[in-house]
Amino acid sequence: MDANIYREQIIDLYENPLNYGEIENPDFTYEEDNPLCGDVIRIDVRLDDQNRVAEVAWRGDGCAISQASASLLTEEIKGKTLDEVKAFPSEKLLELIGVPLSMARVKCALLSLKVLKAGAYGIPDPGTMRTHE
Amino acid sequence: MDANIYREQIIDLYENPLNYGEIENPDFTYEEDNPLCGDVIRIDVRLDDQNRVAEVAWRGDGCAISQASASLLTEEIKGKTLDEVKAFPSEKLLELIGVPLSMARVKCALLSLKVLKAGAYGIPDPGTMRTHE
Amino acid sequence: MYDVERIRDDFPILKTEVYPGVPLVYLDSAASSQKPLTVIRAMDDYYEHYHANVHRGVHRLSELATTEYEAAREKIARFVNAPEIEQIIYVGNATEGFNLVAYAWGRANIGSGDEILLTELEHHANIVPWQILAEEKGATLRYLPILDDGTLAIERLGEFLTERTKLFSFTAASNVAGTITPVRELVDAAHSVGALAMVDAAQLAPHMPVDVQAMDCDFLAFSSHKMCGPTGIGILYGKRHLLETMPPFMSGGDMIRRVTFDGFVPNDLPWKFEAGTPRIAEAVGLGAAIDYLSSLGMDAVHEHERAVTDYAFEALSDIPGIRIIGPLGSQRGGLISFTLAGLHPHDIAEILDKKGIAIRAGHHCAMPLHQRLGLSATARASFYVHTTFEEIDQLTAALHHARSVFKLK
Amino acid sequence: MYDVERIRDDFPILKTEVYPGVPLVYLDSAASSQKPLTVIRAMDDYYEHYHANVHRGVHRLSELATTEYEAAREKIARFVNAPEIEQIIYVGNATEGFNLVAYAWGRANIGSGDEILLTELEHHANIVPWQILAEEKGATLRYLPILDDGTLAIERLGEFLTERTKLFSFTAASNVAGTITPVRELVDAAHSVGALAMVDAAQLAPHMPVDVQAMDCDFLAFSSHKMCGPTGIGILYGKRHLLETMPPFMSGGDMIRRVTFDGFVPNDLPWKFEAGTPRIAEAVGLGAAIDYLSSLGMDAVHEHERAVTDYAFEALSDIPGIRIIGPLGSQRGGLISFTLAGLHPHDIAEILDKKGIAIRAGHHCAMPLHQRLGLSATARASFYVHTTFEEIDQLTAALHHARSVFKLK
Ligand SMILES: Cc1ncc(COP(=O)(O)O)c(C=O)c1O
Ligand SMILES: Cc1ncc(COP(=O)(O)O)c(C=O)c1O
Repeated sequence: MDANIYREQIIDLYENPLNYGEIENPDFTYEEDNPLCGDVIRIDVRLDDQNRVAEVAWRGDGCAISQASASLLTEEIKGKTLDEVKAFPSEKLLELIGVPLSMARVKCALLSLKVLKAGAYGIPDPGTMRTHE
Repeated sequence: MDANIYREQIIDLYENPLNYGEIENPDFTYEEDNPLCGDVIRIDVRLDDQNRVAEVAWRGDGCAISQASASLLTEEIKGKTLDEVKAFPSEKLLELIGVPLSMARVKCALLSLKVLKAGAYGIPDPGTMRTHE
Repeated sequence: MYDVERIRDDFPILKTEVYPGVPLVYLDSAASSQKPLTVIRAMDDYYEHYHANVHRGVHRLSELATTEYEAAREKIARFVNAPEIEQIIYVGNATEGFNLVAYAWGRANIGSGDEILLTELEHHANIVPWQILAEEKGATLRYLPILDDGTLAIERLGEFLTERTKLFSFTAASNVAGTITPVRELVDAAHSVGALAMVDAAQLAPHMPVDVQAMDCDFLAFSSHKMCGPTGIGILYGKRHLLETMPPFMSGGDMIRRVTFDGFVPNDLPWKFEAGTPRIAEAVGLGAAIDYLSSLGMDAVHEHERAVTDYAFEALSDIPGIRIIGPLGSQRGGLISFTLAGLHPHDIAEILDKKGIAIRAGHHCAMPLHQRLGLSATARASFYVHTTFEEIDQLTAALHHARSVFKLK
Repeated sequence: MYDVERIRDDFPILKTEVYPGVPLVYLDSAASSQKPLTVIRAMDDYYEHYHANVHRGVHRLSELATTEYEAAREKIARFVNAPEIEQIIYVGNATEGFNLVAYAWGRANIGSGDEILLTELEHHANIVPWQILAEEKGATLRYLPILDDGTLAIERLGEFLTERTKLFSFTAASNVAGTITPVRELVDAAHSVGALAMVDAAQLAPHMPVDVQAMDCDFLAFSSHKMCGPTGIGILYGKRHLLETMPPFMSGGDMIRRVTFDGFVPNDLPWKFEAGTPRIAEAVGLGAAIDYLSSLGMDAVHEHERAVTDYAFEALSDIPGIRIIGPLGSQRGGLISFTLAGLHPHDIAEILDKKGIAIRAGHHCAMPLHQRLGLSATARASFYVHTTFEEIDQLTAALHHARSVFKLK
């Protein structure tokens, strides 16, 4: 059995992430970590006047899966409405990643979506979180 | 295997204990229970002017082994000096009982001796003990 | 059909000889039950094929161990009909369940002048943690009395439950009197004065269906080792809003989301209450025990024990000088505590042991109840899924024999 | 002679294939060690032949169970050279040992303005219980810094140990940096300002001889599951006068001498701290683990691990982009934590897993230490009695392979 979860695209995205950075005055922003491994992701979103994602950026620290997933997710939601973001299915993100994942790694893969939805639902910051960089 | 620990004498002593009762103004008195089973024994001792056991009495509640042991022990120490009482060997009491005992029952058998020695050494009453009768 | 002989084959220990030529008659399941082979093998399989620390591992063994550890939690949740899996907290034994609530909920919610109501039936596990809490906080403990038949004096509840009562903690099934209490009625009474209700299910969960939603209790605790599972693990169930607002009890690894030199953020339920490397093999074993009991069916288990207990009650009642503690029939779980005039419980247990019959003698960790009954000790025979009528006959014969050893007429 | 191949035969799991055709290379013993067959069989034997509740029973099985439960305590006392058997308290894991001391000793002895000294190396188990205690009591936590090589800044002890310090609690062996600390020197320093000293031996007891009298520590805690024993049990050692004057921690059955409706009298040591039905099978298993380790000899175990670790240190040092955490040589226990530039620890662990190699990635329950090191996660390979040089070669090769998957030059 080989490490086939690391297909080309994942490694490319890990090295050259999409939408990496910050937004000034975002409409919402949220950060969370996976407490069992220390992966952390922050997502900033700016909406247009129709409540569609006008701009999205993320920062974070973690494994190739969680970081590639953030690139893929942020790319995918551009132009989507807030309601579509709230309803974004986990399966869809796992499909975009497109490699078989174990239970522990599914959590890595879905961290970005968890963060995005928490922000979209307006959940307050849960603790004293902070990117370790 | 039969219940050969219940030889005649033990059962006789259980029914007709020796030295059962109380002494007014004893020189020392002590009471203790075996917390794991609830057996309890109190021993009162009066010494003569040569520090020998002049009078001894016991009360208690418990199994045939612990109660017979109290009869045998109190009978045995009459006339002994305080120092002899303090040094009374456990083996001697087990011999007097004269039947093979399991670990749990050895504790029953030696409860009376534990109480006697605590009294002889002048240990203060350890708690809020009281005979359940 | 409930085939007790087939069930006996599931328990390796029942083939043991206690002394050469003397087979085991195990009538001490209320103290701790024996284990079916499937439970023992489930733990062997864990240690031989997929042991690893859980939750924090990427590698395959850790993944497998985590899956099984959490799968057991799900089985337990289903077994007691918990609304959500996260409401099932692994603890060391039922006792730790009471301590967790006394420390984490009690210290934050009990104050001076408050009352905690218990009953005269309780096991030390459901007394001493509250005594410590009450002493620390200046609260008062009260005990709902029992009637002479060992049932609760329910009609006096109004005297004992007041607006000062913050918690009513009571047993669902007494380990001495055998009494099965009307849990839902007691829970409702507690709620009607604004108190929480905690249920001691240590003697219920092994023997009868448990439904925490039907009970509507706020907390409930039980032990694995009394229900075919391993030692070293027990369960605390709690209502979600309570568990969420309670501070942690034990702390360290696994129960945190984040730690800095300055402080920490607790983890989500249920892990918030599970500090350090958990009882992994024990959870796997308990999961297998739940599977085993479920395969028998808890209604069938209860029915079998009822039949055995009724039979034993009748047989023992005929022994001269016997005093049976607790109620008759449908209000009694599968155990009988008793005294015999002229024979101390310890001596009874000793004589029975030599015939291979394991019963318990003493206060069964319920000294206050014994005081209330005017006794320092009782003998107790307790029954389980594998108990036969023949074993009851052996018990009865051995008790007659014990009387003859002590020359009782 | 230390025959590692013969030793490997003692561990059934080492014959496991993690994936079809991929045998297990277990380099995660610091998280939890594997179990020799004798340990697994000792628990089977208990459950199949003499399981019963302990201490309170007259019957034969209870007698046997009690004997083995207490015999294990004696083995453990000898293993750590405790002066008296009663100083060995069974708890759920090392974490519970820290919680017991924080609750029972700490709440009675720590007040506002007092200081508790820890170190930057500590595991969450030796941080969070003190954070909760300090917060409750208005005390202050301080952390003895480390140097960049992961050793303690011993020369700065004078700044951190003051007459306000009531407790210095520190690890004997770090689970991340591998650092072995000079325990006796640290204990003496604590005592010189009148503070108590508690030792985290979770990573020491499995790997080296432990002598609590030579250490002169006041408390010491470790876990069974890291030293060939079962999950669900750990040990707290304490000096007798401390254990005797401390109030109980958990309460209920077994830890009492007497209970009335009005109060209770605690039992003698060690049972005063063991509430409810204990971890009986787990104690039996731990006793068997102690026998197993003693049969190998702890000096031989340590020497073997030293050789393996030195070999691994050298081999890993050659990998481009590697950063090894912690000191060299004699100050290091049998583990190596590291990072690889351009490869996240999780991805390393994942790639290695597919080759059957189990290592751990993450913060290893030492987030503050990782913050201090400027890292969010490390990869950790840890070694034990059964680790071979060939396994280290496989590790090294797999790390090179991981770099090539990520196209690192
Ligand atoms: C140094 C150290 N201390 C304490 C612990 C806590 O041990 P446990 O999780 O078994 O309570 C561990 C292991 O996780 C450790 O490595
Ligand atoms: C009614 C009752 N409650 C609580 C307990 C405590 O259980 P454990 O000793 O497993 O914590 C027991 C058993 O000993 C019991 O019978």
